[in-house]
Amino acid sequence: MDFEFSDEQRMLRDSVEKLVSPAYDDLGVRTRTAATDPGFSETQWAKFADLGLLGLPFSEEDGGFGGGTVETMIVMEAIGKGLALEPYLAAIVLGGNLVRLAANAAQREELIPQIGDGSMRLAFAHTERQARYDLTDVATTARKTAGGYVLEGDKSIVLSGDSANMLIVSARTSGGRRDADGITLFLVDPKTAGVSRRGFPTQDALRGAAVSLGSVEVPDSAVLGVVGGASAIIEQVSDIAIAALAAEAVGAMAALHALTVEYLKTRKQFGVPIGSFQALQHRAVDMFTALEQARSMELYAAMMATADDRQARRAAVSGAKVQINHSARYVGQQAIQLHGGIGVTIEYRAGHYFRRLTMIENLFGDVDYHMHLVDEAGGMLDAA
Amino acid sequence: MDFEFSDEQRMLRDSVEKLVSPAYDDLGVRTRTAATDPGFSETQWAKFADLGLLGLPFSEEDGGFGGGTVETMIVMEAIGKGLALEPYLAAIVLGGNLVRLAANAAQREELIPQIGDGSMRLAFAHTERQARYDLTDVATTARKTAGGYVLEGDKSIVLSGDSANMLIVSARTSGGRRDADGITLFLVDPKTAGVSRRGFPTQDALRGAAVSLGSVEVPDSAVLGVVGGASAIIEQVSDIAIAALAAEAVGAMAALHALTVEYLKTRKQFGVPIGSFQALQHRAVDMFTALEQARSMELYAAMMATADDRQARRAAVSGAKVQINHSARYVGQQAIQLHGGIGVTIEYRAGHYFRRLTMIENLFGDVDYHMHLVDEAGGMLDAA
Amino acid sequence: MDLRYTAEENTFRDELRSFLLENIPADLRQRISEGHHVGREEYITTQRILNKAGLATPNWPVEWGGKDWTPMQRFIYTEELQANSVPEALAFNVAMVGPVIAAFGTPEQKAYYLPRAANLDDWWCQGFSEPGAGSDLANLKTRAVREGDEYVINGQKTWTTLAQYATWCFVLARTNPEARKPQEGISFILVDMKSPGITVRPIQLLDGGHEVNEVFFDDVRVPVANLVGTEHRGWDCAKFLLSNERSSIARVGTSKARLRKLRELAKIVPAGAGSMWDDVGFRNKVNAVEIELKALEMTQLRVIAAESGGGRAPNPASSILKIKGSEIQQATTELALQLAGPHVLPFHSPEAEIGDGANDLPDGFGWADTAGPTYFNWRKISIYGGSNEIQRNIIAKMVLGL
Amino acid sequence: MDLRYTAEENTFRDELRSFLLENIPADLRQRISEGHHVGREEYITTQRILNKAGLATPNWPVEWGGKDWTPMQRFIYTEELQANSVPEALAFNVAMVGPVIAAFGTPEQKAYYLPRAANLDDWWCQGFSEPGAGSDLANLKTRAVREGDEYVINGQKTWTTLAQYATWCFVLARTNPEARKPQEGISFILVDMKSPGITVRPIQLLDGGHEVNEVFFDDVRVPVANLVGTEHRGWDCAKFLLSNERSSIARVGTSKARLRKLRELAKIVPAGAGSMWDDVGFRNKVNAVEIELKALEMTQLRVIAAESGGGRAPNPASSILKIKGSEIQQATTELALQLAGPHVLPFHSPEAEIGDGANDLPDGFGWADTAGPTYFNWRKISIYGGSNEIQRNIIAKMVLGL
Repeated sequence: MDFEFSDEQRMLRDSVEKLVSPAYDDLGVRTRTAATDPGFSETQWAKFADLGLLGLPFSEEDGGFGGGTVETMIVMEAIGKGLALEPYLAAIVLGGNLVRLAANAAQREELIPQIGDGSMRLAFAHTERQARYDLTDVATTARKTAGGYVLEGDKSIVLSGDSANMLIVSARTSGGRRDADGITLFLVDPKTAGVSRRGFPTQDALRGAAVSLGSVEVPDSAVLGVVGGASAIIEQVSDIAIAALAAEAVGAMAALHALTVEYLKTRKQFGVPIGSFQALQHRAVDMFTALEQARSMELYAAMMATADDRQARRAAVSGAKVQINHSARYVGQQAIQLHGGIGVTIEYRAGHYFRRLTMIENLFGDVDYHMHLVDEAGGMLDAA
Repeated sequence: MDFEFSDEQRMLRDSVEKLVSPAYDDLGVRTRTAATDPGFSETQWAKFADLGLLGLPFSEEDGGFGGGTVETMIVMEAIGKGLALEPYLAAIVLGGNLVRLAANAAQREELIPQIGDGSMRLAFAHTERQARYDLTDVATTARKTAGGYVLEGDKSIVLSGDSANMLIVSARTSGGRRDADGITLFLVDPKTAGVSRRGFPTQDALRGAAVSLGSVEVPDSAVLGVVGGASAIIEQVSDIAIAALAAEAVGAMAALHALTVEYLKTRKQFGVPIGSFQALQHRAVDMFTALEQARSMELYAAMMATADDRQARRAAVSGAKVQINHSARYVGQQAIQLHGGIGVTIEYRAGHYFRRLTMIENLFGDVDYHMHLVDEAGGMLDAA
Repeated sequence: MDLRYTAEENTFRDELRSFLLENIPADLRQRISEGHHVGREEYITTQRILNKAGLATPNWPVEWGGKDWTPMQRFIYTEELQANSVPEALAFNVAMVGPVIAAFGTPEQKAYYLPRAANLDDWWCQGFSEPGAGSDLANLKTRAVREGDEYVINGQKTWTTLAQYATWCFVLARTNPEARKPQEGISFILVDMKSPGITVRPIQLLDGGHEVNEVFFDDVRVPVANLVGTEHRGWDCAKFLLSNERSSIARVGTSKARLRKLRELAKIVPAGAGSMWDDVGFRNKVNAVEIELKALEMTQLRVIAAESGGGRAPNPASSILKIKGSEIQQATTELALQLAGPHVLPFHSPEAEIGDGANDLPDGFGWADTAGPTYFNWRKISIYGGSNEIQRNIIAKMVLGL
Repeated sequence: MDLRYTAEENTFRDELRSFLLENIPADLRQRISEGHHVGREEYITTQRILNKAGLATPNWPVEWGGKDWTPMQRFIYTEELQANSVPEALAFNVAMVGPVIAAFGTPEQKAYYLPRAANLDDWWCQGFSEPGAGSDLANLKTRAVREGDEYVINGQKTWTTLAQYATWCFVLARTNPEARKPQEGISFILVDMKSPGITVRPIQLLDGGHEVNEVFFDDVRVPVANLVGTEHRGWDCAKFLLSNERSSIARVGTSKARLRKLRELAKIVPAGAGSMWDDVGFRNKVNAVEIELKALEMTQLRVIAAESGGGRAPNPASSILKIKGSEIQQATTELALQLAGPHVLPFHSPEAEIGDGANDLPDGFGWADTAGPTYFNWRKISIYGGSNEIQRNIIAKMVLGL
């Protein structure tokens, strides 16, 4: 067992942190950037490309970085710490891995260079209103026509979907609304006739979109992967995304905890720093414990997110999300509480971490959802 | 709305406390009394009788005290505070109320005087191994014969059943193991042929017994109440018992909390009383809050335990038991923790309260069981 | 001991409830029940309806439009407003400055300010908190220097709620810097918000809403006639004001209304083949909060009974009410957060009108816009008015003697 | 970074496990797995089997029968013992006095005491804690006065675990009352429990068990040859000893074994029409503890990796391991308490043999008589060895710099 980063990983961490940390250090810059389309910095995105981060998941043969879950963890921790606005989760972790796992040679050859240089930003149009967190609950339909398909349906929450210039849409080519079989992925240019998007800011100052598909015609070549066989890939990519979110959450929690401890040391009451009050000290310690427990499960999720043993992977990734959610809630709430008044204003950094952590809790499954999956997988004792 | 005790109730409280508080003030006395049969003080029991406490639930026409749930609450709070060993819950709260609600005129005339003067000590032989907390899960059978019944079965946990000289046994005269209908109550003298008892001490230094009924023949006159119709009465008496246990728990928690606060004031570390440490202060405050919330539900349970509206009664009494259990666990665990080493020894009073509170949690339904009943009753919002 | 409401109390509640349901616009109550902020117009509409019926200021002296109610009646009144999602009369007018003027004001001040405060013709804000000072009023920095028949006020206040709507502000300012004790030498002064030299800067909260402000006083001139009570003795007014701020501190009615709403919503939020309400795990969470709330309601009633000269109240229990009340209110926001699921994400301004929410689609997710913002915003409940940590310190000292 | 066990580590684990399952009596492991106290004979049997195989003292220097294991191997060793309900070698012998003698003892002391300690021919107990002093060794009261070639020891020790079985005691006593600093002038002395003047008084714990004692020293004469290390420098031995007491502090293996047992039992405990395991609410509670435990296991491994010169460990994380480890162990006792339901009530002595429990009936409630006692007894886990409050103080100071 080896917890050490390789030299390459250490270099990756350093360069990513050098890129991401300063970018939104100034909350004013972050707020202005978030408020103007596309809601993040395209210059910054170009720098992600220059560092090769946009090609991270792809194999070197395909012109990628050949990175795995540990490399993704390194990038996402920095993004969490830096409150980055760039759509790395949507475009690369989700979009990139869907392409990596589902695309055929021709598609890889066409797409990966554009993804890697930043010119193509993917978004995954999957979640529907009735689906909640159920990955196989897809009501959107794809009707076969001569030479193609017609897509009909609504996707309610498409992360970074407002500015993406290529959508990966899940739709049903067969089966009933909640069947695992019969789901197919399609590459859909948002400019295609019948696609309408309504973008929205999210509670954490990122972006999303609701996408409606009204008789959208796509050619057979738009199919990504096996017709009707997408659900295993969707679950795999969702697990990779959960591991990535775990890392982002740990990055955010670590920064938020440090901010809180710093505040406890500097803020005075009755003439002494409030950090001298034992009740607040112990709260800060419990936050630290929650953070370290989360960090342990972040590593565990990174190790298991692509494991072959499906049941072990299920228990591990779902168990990690449960721990991350518990820690994120505790650390977030206590950070605000210990900051007092300034904690609840948007003019201070703590609240921004708190809002992001809260949204992470509600992405790719909440505690109850993943507790159910852990139960189905038979608990954690036999997980590797 | 009126939270005031009447003058009679105030007098009752004062006389009960005067009787109960000093009795087991000395832990040595308590331990010795608990270790020698019958496991409590018969002299003390006689004094209970002299005060009329043993006739508390019975109407004045029947020669009783005409007391209700509030009077029972007053007695049980004192018992909880005083760590009393006397079988008031088993003999009077359970046994007495079963007689009050189920017995016919002739039985009342025969039994109540003996119960009131202490010569007859009842125990309720109901719980069976498979039943857990389900009041209608009764496998013990009563087969009708000419002029009587033959009882067959095992009762696993009979509170104070080792020394009782009259048992009230629930048995099935019809229906399946978990049916509400078909349960009948019988008065059974433990000396009857076929009745065997194995007494045991309980974790909290009280007593219980496992009772086996092997072809026990009883006459028709042994039937208490309507044949096959006991379950409503059993549920009613169980609710009265829960309200009584809530009061005992509050009495115990109040004493335990006082003991803990006292310890915090006197025990010194690093030259100062440990009660000067804020983290411990706040813990003591949270114990106090838990105690007061429990006290509120104790009162609520006393008010609702005999309410006519069955659904409102169900939600109220079950909700109260949930709160009592949560508070008992928190107050108990924290009291031990704040006492440190001395808290885990049997030579100190705190541990005895802790053990009793823990057993109360597991009597007449735990948190999950009552959460289920609250859910069935539709929650607490519409409860009076 | 009889813990049931008396027939009179029940009649009182029923009459009040039917008045509210008949007279307060349903769409307004609907918006509040869905967790939207109470807007300026909504405050004004509601309070004027209540005032017209003589129900806006029950806590005031009868001669000034108050009611001679028992503490129990007052509790029922507040709980009914909350439980029916009716905005309470503006606290700064009714719970704060009104009682102070009625108790300490001159006949002229009473005659002029009280009717206008009752009818929300004047909108008051509270000029107490200052940067750094927190809730510790004693080391107040804002100065009011007497010049002839005017005070000249300089300083800064913060966390001033709804100052953007306020036409008047009651200010605590230091009039005698040489006073022996820090809380001496403070005066309670009424300031017209239109006075030159006043600047209001919004402070945006986590939900993106504009609810509190910084208020800057730069050589603001106020007639001495606006002094309430004795000069340098403003501390008495402040203490009196803060002591009034308790009866509805637990906000039992508000939590009841929110839990009712959550039950409704859970039945229309799709989950798997059915709705979230089919999930016993979620129902258990709702029920668990309801049990805590019932216990808190009884604790609140015990306190009220004690105030009415009755029995067995914890003392000072209002700190318990504050702690438990805030925990329960916050728990209801966590339940809403879970209910919304991924649809908690879309953000739109809490000031926006209903119907324009990104989430506001026919299939019943309109309410989901408020789940996140309310969760964020309500973190303040365990912070303001003396944080729960301060409350624990108070109980440790006052009740447990630690 | 590769967080999987290496092939070598897996082989090591497998060989160890099969050794334990083949050589440690099954009925003994069964008793432990059902939560019964480890009895004197069980300690001796197990330790001698381990010692025969050279597995009792891996933490000792190789020349004295230790193993040159990596921190990871030591972790696997401890976890396997715990996970298979094998009593660990007596800590007082193996983790405490042994290493001290090996490090500070004379050649004669090593040659005589170490083999006997390894084989549990001598049973050691720890004479550190004193009434009032708590874990604060510095203000130790027990005196050892030098008279010729003897020390005369007077004083009282408390919380002395299993002193009733002990043949020897390692005592910290004050040999120089005039020392400048309180922790100076203390000596580490080996005392034969058969010496005249020693009285052992049992302290009964909440579970009714006899596990700790008070030990009184009344003019107890001990040869100066029994001094370990330098006179007056016993503090060095004590610090060294306490620093060894960490690697298995989280007791991950113990909690794993208990959770496995709980899963088994839940399937045979009747509830309604089926078993407790049919209740998803109960399963969720078990799963929730397992998740916390998995996180703790990873945290423990990170610490070990850091000790082996690796990566990203919280520091000093052992306080986290103590806090979380105790919370999880105690959580497993609460689950057992719930599982037992009303059948938790019957009490019989924890020293009693299996089969004679009031609860011990054919239908599988035999285990239930340990549910209450273990719940009571294990409250100590968050108290001894530095309470969780002390651990939080340590982290606040050492890690957070507060």
